[in-house]
Amino acid sequence: MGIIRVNRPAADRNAFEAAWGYVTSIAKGMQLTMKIMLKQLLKLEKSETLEWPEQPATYSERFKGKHFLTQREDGQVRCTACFLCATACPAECIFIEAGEHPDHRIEKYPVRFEIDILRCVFCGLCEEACPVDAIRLGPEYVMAGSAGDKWVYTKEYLLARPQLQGGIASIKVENDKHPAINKIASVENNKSVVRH
Amino acid sequence: MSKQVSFTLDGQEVTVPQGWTVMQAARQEKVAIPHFCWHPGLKVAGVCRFCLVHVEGARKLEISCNLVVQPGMVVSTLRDEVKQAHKWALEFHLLNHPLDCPICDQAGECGLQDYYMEVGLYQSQMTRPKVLKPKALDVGSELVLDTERCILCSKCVRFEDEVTKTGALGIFARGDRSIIGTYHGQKITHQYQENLVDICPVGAFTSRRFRFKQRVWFLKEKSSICPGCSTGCAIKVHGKPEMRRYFRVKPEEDQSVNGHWLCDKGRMTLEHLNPEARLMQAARWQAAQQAWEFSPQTAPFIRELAQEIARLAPQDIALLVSAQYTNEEYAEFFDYFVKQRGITQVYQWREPSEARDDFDGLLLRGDHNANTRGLMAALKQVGIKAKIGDQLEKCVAAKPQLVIALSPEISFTAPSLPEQLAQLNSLARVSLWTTHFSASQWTQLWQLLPLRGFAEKIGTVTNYQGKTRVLKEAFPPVASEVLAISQIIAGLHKEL
Amino acid sequence: MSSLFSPEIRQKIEHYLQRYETRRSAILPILHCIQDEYGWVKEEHVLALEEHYQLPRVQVEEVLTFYSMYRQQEPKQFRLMLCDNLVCTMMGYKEVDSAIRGHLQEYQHKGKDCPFSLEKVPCLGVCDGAPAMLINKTRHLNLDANNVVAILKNCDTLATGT
Amino acid sequence: MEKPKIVTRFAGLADSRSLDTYLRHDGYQALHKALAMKPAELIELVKASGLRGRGGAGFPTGLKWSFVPKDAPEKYLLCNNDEGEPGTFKDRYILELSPHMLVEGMIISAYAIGAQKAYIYTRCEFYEEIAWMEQAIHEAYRHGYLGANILGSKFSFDLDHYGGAGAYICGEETGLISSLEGKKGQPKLKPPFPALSGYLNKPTVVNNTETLAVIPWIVQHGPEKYRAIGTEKSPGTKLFCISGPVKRPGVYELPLGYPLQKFIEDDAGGLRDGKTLKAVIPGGASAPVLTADEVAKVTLDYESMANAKTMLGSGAVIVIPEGQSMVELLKVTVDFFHHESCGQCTPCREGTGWLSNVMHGIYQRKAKLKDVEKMIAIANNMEGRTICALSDACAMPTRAIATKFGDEIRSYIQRGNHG
Repeated sequence: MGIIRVNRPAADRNAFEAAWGYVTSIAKGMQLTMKIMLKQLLKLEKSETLEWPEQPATYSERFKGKHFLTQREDGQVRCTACFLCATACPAECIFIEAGEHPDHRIEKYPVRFEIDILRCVFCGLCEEACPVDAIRLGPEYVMAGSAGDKWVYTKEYLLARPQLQGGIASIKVENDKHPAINKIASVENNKSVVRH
Repeated sequence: MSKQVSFTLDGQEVTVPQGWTVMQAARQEKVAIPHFCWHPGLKVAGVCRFCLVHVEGARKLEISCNLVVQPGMVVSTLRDEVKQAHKWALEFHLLNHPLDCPICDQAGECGLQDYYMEVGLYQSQMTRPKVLKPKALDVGSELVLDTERCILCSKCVRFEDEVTKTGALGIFARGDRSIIGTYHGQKITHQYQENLVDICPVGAFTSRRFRFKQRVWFLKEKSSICPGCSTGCAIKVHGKPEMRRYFRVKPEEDQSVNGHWLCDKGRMTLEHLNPEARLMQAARWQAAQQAWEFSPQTAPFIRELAQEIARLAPQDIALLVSAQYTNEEYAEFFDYFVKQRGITQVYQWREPSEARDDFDGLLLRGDHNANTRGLMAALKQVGIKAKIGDQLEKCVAAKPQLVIALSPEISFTAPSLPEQLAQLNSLARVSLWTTHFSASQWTQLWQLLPLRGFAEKIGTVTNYQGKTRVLKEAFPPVASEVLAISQIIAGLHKEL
Repeated sequence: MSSLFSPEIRQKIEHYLQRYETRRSAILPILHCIQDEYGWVKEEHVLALEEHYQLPRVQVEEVLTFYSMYRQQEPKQFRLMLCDNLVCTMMGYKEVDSAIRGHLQEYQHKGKDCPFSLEKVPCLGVCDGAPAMLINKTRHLNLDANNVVAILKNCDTLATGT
Repeated sequence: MEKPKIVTRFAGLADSRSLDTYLRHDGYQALHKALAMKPAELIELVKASGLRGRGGAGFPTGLKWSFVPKDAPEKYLLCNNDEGEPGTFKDRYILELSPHMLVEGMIISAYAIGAQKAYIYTRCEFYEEIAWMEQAIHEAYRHGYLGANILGSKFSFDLDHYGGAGAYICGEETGLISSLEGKKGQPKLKPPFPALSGYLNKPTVVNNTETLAVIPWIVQHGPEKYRAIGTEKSPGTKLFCISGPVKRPGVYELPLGYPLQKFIEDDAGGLRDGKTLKAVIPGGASAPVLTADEVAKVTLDYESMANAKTMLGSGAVIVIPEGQSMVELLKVTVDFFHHESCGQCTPCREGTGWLSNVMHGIYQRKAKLKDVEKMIAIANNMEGRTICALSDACAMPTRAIATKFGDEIRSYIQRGNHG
């Protein structure tokens, strides 16, 4: 480590020369702005601006938005209440209460599964930690609301959201491993992951 | 003094009593030799074949749990061949072990997991299906048995045979079809069931009480002394302070008292620590509404009590004391009330029906008060002669104007507590200092002051042997209004 | 005393309990004796042994499930114990096995009650006469696909005869 | 080579099992002689004869006896007649020939070690043989060879029979002891060895039937005469069982050091139906296999077998003809040990199951080529890691077949992969 000495820029020769430089630069910039504005006004070029919320926005497939819980084929929650997401969560926003499942083969399931979304930092570590692919971060990004709204998402809300309108395949086939683990996961399965 | 033997363990000269095994020596020297079937409180079985060590001159690796130290022996646990053997021994154990970790309560304190991180082979060799066995069997009031997770270390069978001598467990069939269990799923009924959970190195036995309640890695543990009876077993209380909840009680090794074990009753003391059973705020009885009035402020209650003490002559005040508090608490309590305030009426508060000399042959004693001897010593200290026995009726009969009472902490030790409290109702003013509270059973007492539970204080108790033992560590109290006896007395000091 | 065991069995059990140094040693012979009498060992037998002879049920059950000669299911009249070990395999166990299976299947086709139960057992210690089979307590040696069927048919006539 | 008859001297006699026949052929003469000796002298005599245990391990018998503490009040002698090693049927043959030979041997041995009680532990599948043996014991009691003050001496001794119930592991000496105690036949942890703490934690000697049956002959004819037979380190004769597709399978008494090739070709008459020799398992299922080339070089004694990295074991010679699939044989072997593992020690319980699993995969041609190496790795890590030798007994033949016939197994797998 050391100090790098940089020469001071030479002082402008005179005020006029400096002012000229500024003015021409601004003019050059404005020229480009005007050109694009005119092109788009005359519909010669497509505008990148979306008229959100009337127009829907598209995000990358890997976008980490609002959480949802996947389901078994019979509609029950896949989550086995192993607490690994709660353990991994840096914001400590996941609360789980485990219980004995009436079905002998399932044994353990979450009686309560709650996410305090105001604390969530959308890091996606819960999704990474899950051994049974039960929690995922979905494509929903609109989470604005008012103080009176519920900011703790319950298991029921996370499990089946009518507003997703079936847009997300949150039902997972039993014993279907994550594609990265099980390369035989079909294209069909991959397609159904995220759709807007 | 028995004869000593010296040998070399991993290059260190180690001296141990004659007849010790290498495993015992390694445990003393804190050299970790992986093992499943060895337990210091049980006979050697030598079946897990995990604790292999290299002995110079031996033809093959030896298991350290059955290897008696010979003078001059050179033992190594660090050689590559030993490490390789450990890796494979673990691999054999994992072969038919189900991948239940997400739903297994043992996860986080599981021998297989821990050793896998330490000595795992890290490349799965297994491609074939596992042997399937019955799961989630009900084998006792405190136990759930998963035979698939069992690694057949036989510790539980030996516990049943050697410690409780009930012989209820067996290993049936043979080879990798071997199944641990009771005869045709019969229930284990003794008082020491949860020890099976403790000694199980995997999640084959899990505790019904703790089942699915919490993952173990969230729990903090603090050393304490069991308040369930006069044996005073060393325990560890496991709780989650940020949740203000306690989840389980486990025994701590103490060869002079409880060895490695703890009875199920002792584990039930936990129920008296959690908020549902606790008095969280000071309360007074509102006769008009026939209801308790709780208050977040304890200071006014202490002030009222102080005023009463000041108003009354010492002979109109009585102390009613149960034998479940620490020596330090008694010292402070009696020092203030007897020595400083001159109160001479001191009564013991005990269970009238207790069979004090009962003993189940292992740990649990009929005297359900953890500190009977400590209380008697404290009374003697302040010059009060007393014989052990319940004096509540005598206290009521004396009709004092004010009774300051230290309630029993653990309710299973005092089954007649509601009736005893009802007797106190006839008295004018009772200031009951208590950890727990039952809205349905308690009425009409003048004031209730909330005390800290046994896991929330440090101090000493004296058990039936006269051994004074330490409650070493304390959790923060479940509520900020819950006070130590010393805090209440300090409050009284300030007022008077 | 329990009426479960006949007086002869009770006498034998008492005899075995006295015969060895410990009562526990009697478990194996007693189970043999019960099995000889009833064909198999039922749960009630194990419980009766605990109740009347103080042989702990867990110990008895451990022995019962460990040793392969004890049966815990209702047996057929003829218990075929066919050796499937090294020498028998080399000497034609497979043909014998399929011949037996073929014969047993005939019962199914005819809808008749099959008096045989087939088990594979480890070496019977008669490898000079491989392939070998034990039918109940009788040893049959040098089997092949033909003579085994003859033996089974012989058993058949015995079965229908009684 | 001369073939002295020690155990087989009763072969071919009419009514050979009866006491009369036995007495006519010098029966119970050795007992008279032995009772006149001191027990310590008897142990020295057996030591001098160089007799080695015939059960499989070949441990010197006299040495084993000398480990028993002399002053212990209660001692036991157990006869291991739980013959279960695939390929072995010599002990059954002894009972078939003359059970009195065993009874006399046991009385002498019990006298030598000072045991008052002995058991003959027999596998329960030997129904007929058990009856013959019980008959012999009964006769011996009636004629005063067993019971109180045998032949007028101060020595009293009881002999009883105990039947197994179908577990190969009970042929292991401590497994046998567990079984005799009415437990599961699980071998016990050693140390303590049975000579110090065996049956009911009392000093116990467990000997094989054949070992005990030759004791009378040794006592009667003297150790020198026995030593003269066989080789320097493996003296005496031994019963060998030959099975497989040979012309005359059966039990043969041969002096130790007898050439294996000669045994197969001359005594057993060679292979039948014009088959050629592919391999030989020289000592029961747990012995590593010998290829046809190796067979020519070895002789039937403990040292020669050890040099060829196999073992004499119980003397069960299993002849494997050309055309026999080694994959099938290995599958059968591994399945057998999987079925018979007592389930006590983890490496054996899981290892045998694992090998069996892998082997079934290979047999069904659903395996990868590297599974052969995996089997060798599993076998290596099972061996020498358990209480008893069952795990070794499974590992050794597996490794031998997987190494010596690795190419055959690999091509078997490959043929499957290509349909």
